[in-house]
Amino acid sequence: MVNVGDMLVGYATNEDVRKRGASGGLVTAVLAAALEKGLVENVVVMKHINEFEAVPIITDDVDEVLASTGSLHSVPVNLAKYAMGRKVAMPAKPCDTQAVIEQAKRGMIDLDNTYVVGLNCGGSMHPVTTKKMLVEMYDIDPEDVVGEDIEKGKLIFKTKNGEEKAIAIDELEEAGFGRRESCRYCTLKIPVNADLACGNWGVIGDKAGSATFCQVMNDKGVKLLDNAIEAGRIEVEPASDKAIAIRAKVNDVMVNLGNTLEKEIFPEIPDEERMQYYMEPMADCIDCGACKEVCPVCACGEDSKCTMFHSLVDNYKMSMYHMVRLLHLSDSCIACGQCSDVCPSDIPITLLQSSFAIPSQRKREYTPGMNVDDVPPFFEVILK
Amino acid sequence: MIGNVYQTVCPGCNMGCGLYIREDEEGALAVDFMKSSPANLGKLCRFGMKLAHHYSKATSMVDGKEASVEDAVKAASDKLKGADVTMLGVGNTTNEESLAFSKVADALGTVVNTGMGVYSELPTECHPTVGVGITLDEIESANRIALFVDPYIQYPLLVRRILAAKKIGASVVSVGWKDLHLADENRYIDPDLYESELGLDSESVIIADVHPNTDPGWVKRMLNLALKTQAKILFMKPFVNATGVDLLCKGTGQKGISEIMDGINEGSIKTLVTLNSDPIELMPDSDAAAATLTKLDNLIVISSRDGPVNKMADIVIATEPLYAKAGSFMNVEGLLLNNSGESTTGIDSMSTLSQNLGGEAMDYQNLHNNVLESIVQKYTKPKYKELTCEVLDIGPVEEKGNLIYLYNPFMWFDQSDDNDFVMVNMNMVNKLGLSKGGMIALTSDAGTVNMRYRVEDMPDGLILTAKKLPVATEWTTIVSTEAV
Amino acid sequence: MAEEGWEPKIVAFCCNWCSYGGADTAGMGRFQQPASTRVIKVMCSGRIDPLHVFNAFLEGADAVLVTGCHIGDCHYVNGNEKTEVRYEFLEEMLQQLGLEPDRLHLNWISASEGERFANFITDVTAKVKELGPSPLKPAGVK
Amino acid sequence: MTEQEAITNEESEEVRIGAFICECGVNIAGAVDCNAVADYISTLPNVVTSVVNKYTCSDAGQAEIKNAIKDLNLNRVLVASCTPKTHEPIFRACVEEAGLNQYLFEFVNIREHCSWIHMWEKEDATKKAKELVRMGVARAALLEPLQSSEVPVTDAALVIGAGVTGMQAAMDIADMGHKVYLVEQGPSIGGKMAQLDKTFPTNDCSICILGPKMVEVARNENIEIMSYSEIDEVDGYVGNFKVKVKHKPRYLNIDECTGCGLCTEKCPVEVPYVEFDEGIGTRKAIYTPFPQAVPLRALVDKSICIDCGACIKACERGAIDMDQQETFSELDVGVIVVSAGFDVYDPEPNHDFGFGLYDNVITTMEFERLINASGPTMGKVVRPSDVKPPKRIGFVQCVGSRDKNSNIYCSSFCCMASLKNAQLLKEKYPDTEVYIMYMDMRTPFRMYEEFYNRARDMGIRFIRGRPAEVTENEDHNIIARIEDTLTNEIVNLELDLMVLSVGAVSPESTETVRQILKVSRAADGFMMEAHPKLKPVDTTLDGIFIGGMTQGPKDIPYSISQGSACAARATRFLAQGKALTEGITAKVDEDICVACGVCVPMCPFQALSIEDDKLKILTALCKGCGTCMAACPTGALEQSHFKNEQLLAQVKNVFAYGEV
Repeated sequence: MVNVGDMLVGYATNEDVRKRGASGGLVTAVLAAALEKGLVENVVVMKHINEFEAVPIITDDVDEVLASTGSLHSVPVNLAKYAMGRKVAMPAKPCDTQAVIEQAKRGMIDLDNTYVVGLNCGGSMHPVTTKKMLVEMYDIDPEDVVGEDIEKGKLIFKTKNGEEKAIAIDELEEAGFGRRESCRYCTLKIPVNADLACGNWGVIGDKAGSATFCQVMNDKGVKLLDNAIEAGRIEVEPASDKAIAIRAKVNDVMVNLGNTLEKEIFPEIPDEERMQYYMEPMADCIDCGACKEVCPVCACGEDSKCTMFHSLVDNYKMSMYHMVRLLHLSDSCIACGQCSDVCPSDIPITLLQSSFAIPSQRKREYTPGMNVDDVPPFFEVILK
Repeated sequence: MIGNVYQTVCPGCNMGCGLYIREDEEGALAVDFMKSSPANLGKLCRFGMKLAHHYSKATSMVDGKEASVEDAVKAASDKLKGADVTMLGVGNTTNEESLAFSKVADALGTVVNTGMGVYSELPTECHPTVGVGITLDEIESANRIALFVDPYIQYPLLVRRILAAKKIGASVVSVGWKDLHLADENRYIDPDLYESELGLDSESVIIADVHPNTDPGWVKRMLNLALKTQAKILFMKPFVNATGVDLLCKGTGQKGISEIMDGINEGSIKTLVTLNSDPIELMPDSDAAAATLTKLDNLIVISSRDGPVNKMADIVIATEPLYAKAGSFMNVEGLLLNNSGESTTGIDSMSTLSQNLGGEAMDYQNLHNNVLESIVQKYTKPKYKELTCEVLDIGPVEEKGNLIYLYNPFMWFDQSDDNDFVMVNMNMVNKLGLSKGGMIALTSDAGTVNMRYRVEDMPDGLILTAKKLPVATEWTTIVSTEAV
Repeated sequence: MAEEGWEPKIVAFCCNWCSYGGADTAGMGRFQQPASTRVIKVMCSGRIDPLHVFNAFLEGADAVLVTGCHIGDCHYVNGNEKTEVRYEFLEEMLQQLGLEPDRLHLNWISASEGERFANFITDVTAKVKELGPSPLKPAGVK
Repeated sequence: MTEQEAITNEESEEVRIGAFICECGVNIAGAVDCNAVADYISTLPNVVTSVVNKYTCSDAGQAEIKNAIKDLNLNRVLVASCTPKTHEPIFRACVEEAGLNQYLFEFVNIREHCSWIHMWEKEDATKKAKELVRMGVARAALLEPLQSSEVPVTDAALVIGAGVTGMQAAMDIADMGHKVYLVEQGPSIGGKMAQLDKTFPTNDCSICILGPKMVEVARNENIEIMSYSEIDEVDGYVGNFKVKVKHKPRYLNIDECTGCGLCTEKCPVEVPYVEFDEGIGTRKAIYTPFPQAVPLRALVDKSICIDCGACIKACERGAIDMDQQETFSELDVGVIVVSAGFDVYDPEPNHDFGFGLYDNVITTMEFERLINASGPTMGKVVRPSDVKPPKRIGFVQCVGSRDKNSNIYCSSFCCMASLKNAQLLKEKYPDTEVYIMYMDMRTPFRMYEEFYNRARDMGIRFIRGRPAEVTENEDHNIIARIEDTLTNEIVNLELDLMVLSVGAVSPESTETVRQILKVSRAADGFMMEAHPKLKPVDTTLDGIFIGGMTQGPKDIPYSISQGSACAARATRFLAQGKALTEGITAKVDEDICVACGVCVPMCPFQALSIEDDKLKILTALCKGCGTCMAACPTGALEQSHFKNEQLLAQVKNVFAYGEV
């Protein structure tokens, strides 16, 4: 059967799932099989509402799993928190996977009960900005869009009448559209920390668009694929060296893009202006707590140090809530961008968190969410 | 799917913030972010984030005992037949339910009061301007914004709109009660100087608000300012469907909620029916309001939420929670927002009630179409209307107290929030010798309360509160202050 | 530069076994110090939570001192080693935030090093006087 | 405040604080205007009474507190005076006697931390005192009653180090009827004293007074001697120490071996005997430490043994077992006495006074072995260079003591040791010239001064000065160039032999034991006592006591008295059979704790564990240090008596709006 480290190309045996899938429908088939054969009790999937809207649901119904196929670039949600306390399989972007592992480090998720089917991710977009972009840059009516993809640095939209339009990502991002800011400087494009790492990068020749490249990362990955093969839901074959090389090249291109954009996005702030740089945006905070609520790495309940010892009555020059969170997350923030997305005062929280977390993590050569055995440095106990 | 996910609109104010409500297997609720919602991009304020605690389910009651909704409707019908009934529906529910409520009013030969007494004191050609505001996107393109509300506390999702405007060069002047971080100027000037001092023109936007306790004179002053400076004006309102209800009940004699309470006190109102509107929560002095309601012969409450008025009602017709209702809302800019829920218990109850009273039957679909035709004119949503009336006579200016309510969503539902403090400035701290981290004692003829205080930059002598206080009798009250 | 006669206010967290003892020994030795510092006793430097340090700065401290036993002397085996890890994060964060580095200090002082404690307080007070009031100090706080 | 919080506040009764500002005679009142402080404090919330008294710790002062508690039904007491280190137990007992839980007491230090360090800034000192007491009042209002828990005490003691101090401690405890484990890292008990020839001030022969004691220790059935063994691990707390002892292999069965010495004769390998004879004498690969050794058993030095098997053949009892392994034993003890002894200062590294460069410069220990009758030279003092008896001998004092580049402390015994050795030389070789080069002759105790006069009468010449330069001439004599500060002359002294009177240092082995036991270390490297005057043999760890040289340089009489002192202090726990542990421990709020487990590895005492999604705290093991609280992200873990809100109340009250 399949072994750890295998590089495979495969597709869903069910023709409909294969056709509706972004590229072969393998991920959906694996998730459906996992549920069908009792490997897991539930599956976290995105319930489609329209092309730009889907909501994460937890299901035990195979049909709902099959209905959720197709990649969604403009529904930027982190799925980690939906896997808590359940025996579950889930599709996961690299930042979802990182969050799952960070929650596992904090005892909130049992990795043995969580099957993570990783998806390559070139970056996600905000639904409302995407609709505005379609009108202003692509001259397409959002209602007509049936699919989208990121390939070779271009964002491609497919419309009902079979037409395809592609514009370069950096051109879009210069005009203020394109991917969310945290996705631009993200450098984890292939979820090597998941059980399986699937995507369409490296699917070439006649299979392009109708098969999924899948790298088996660990034993749970083997179980997922063997289970799906036994269920007759998927067919796989080893990927050609050329396919593997192309996948690696695409990944390098995206990672380098991330590194170069990081330099542009993070400003060099002279020391004396630094305090003002942070205080200014944070002064508009209305203390709603959404950034803590949505943070997929935070394991605290409603009461935690950042809320219990913070009160609006103090009216300090900087909020205790933010200072405690800046410190607690400096070793665990995975820059998934959720907090910026939900901040009602449009404070670039992810940018601020990252400007603390990235230097702190780099200095300690520590990347959160990659290996459940890495103790977050803040809790490192050096017993000389 | 395990549990349920509803797409709904936050009932905190008429900004129209879309969100998901997740219901897990045991029925526990949680808020989730709906990033595709145009008004707020999924973002929520403090009240929105705490909605899981808001939707406390109501239970149908007849004369203090639990009953089925059918029995409650039957009991209500008997009580209402031939009675002189006053009906209150401020717009805390869907358009369809509000329309059904007004159909019941037709059957009873009366009208639905939206509690906004302001309308009956304004010439009708001003109504559309007060009813439907400019679009939220237009705030972002204004060149100057005059704030007569505190967006951080009262209508928080305005903050990002104003910041967006500032990013492309707009200037912001706050004429509220305390310095706002996003304001370039904070002017506590005499209201008569607004026109000359605030430097507004046709590219400017005035943001004010209207609520049941607003002084009509104040609204006229706002309208005059807009008239004289040609500035556009946006009236925020504290109820999710205030705009929809205003359009649905247009032209009917609008009694203000204080007017209704006075009527009850004078004995001219004997029977009151409310739809998702709790006078005890809505009036500045909850205890006084509760005392007034005891004078009613019949108090019938149709509500999806459990609240203090439910406990006093003779009959409670409990409808499904707001997020689960089939229906639509209209936000301040006239945008129609739909719930994804399909439950119609509220509508069916009112349909039965209406028939029992000789009125017409109704179902969700025809109500919905009616809404589309009457207030949405078949997909051309209502637009902001430039002011055309001449300058209004403001009339006598009420003398203001020094304890001022900063109305916000928590206050309209009297829902606890960890805002357990009042705001004062440093001069008051030094004058009274308040100790840091200590308390300030506020005394009015309604009693004394010790509150923690937060130091703000604001005019001398004023005390602001974002939480209802037992000492406050009006929306501004005169209190004496000393250190505890 | 702060206006003349301005005295900084410094919060010092001292561990019961060593640095608090060091402060005592400084007293016993009559090592005179500026009256700028207020000592708060904790059982071990490991108890000092970044939360307390942030609260001290936000309440108006011009400098915060984290002190404890020398490495290897901790009464609770390795409390001070954990303090070192947390202090590193704290220092990086406050520096990234733009707070002058001289406003936060870590110093291991044993119960017998009275003079060292006194000199430490004197040096920090002088440095902070140079820097002036902390940018995080709320208005009207003395 | 949510409703729920409002209810709990009403329930807890009204806080009534009594503040007692102490003048401590002039110590505090000298710089702090105590009345102004008391007046200011009386204006603070919750303060019911605020009084000043001259000496709060006096009986009268304590009586005033007790009366105030009763009359004004105070439920919190605050005393602003000196350091809690010495006086907190006194005041805690005082409030407890008046019926108030001892942890409802707040101590503010306005002497060492205020009046004594701002003696000439009266205004600043008073302002600071007011603020310190204000901080104390804020914390006092939030204090909660606590119970210190009682733990049973295992009726056994462990004594580490069987030198003269350890033996004394072991015998005293044993005589009081308690089991003692006496662990000694060397092959025999007796310690350094066994190497000495005579002991001052009575000059009686060292082994003659030590030997009988060693035998007495061996015969005491309450004492179990574990020789050639080291402490490997110590866990637990007072009354319940778990000790792991490593028994180093002797490569022979200790029960079979009788110490007859046959094996030693046959052993072909011979090396300098450094451990006992300072390298002057020699020993074999298999040897018995010294004739009077207890236990009188041999041992094999595997590093030089060539496995020739000669000893195996020679041993009639077949006791030798070359592949013997080290063994461990687990001891349960209630108390621990540490008397791990000392090493002499090693002048080798910086070649003090030519040591290591010139043959005829030796240390006191080497001299002791030379002059010792059972030593390698049978008591004949000879020069190392030509093994001839020296005619002119000089003793240099304060080597490695009272010296900035080595140790600044005075080792206290070296003056008397040199006087003794000088007298022995004069007695043995009357015509030798004996010089003592000194800075100050320190002879503090009974018969010491007479000893000093006797030395002078015997013609021993004292030179007030130490060699500035030491050189060697061709026949290895030592030329010492000294400035005699009494006569202001430069003296060039030619000596046949120069003895460096070396001081004491804390040995490596003690440092390891110290870190295992977690006893704090003093600046001079020795173990640190809880309080120099009031608790000389206690440590800050309940149930662990230190005595003898391990606590600092001292002579034999002082060491023996500290041995008895340790026994007395330790046996208190054994006699009572129970011990009170500190009431300050960790507590967790179950509703807030999410069982993320981040705190568990923080606890060095293994008091925390996650069991079925809940944090479990073993309060008996918890020492109340608080490192787990600072790690807990939710704030669910709280340290009683040092809760976050209590600490933050102090932080917030450092500052105020108005001037004090």
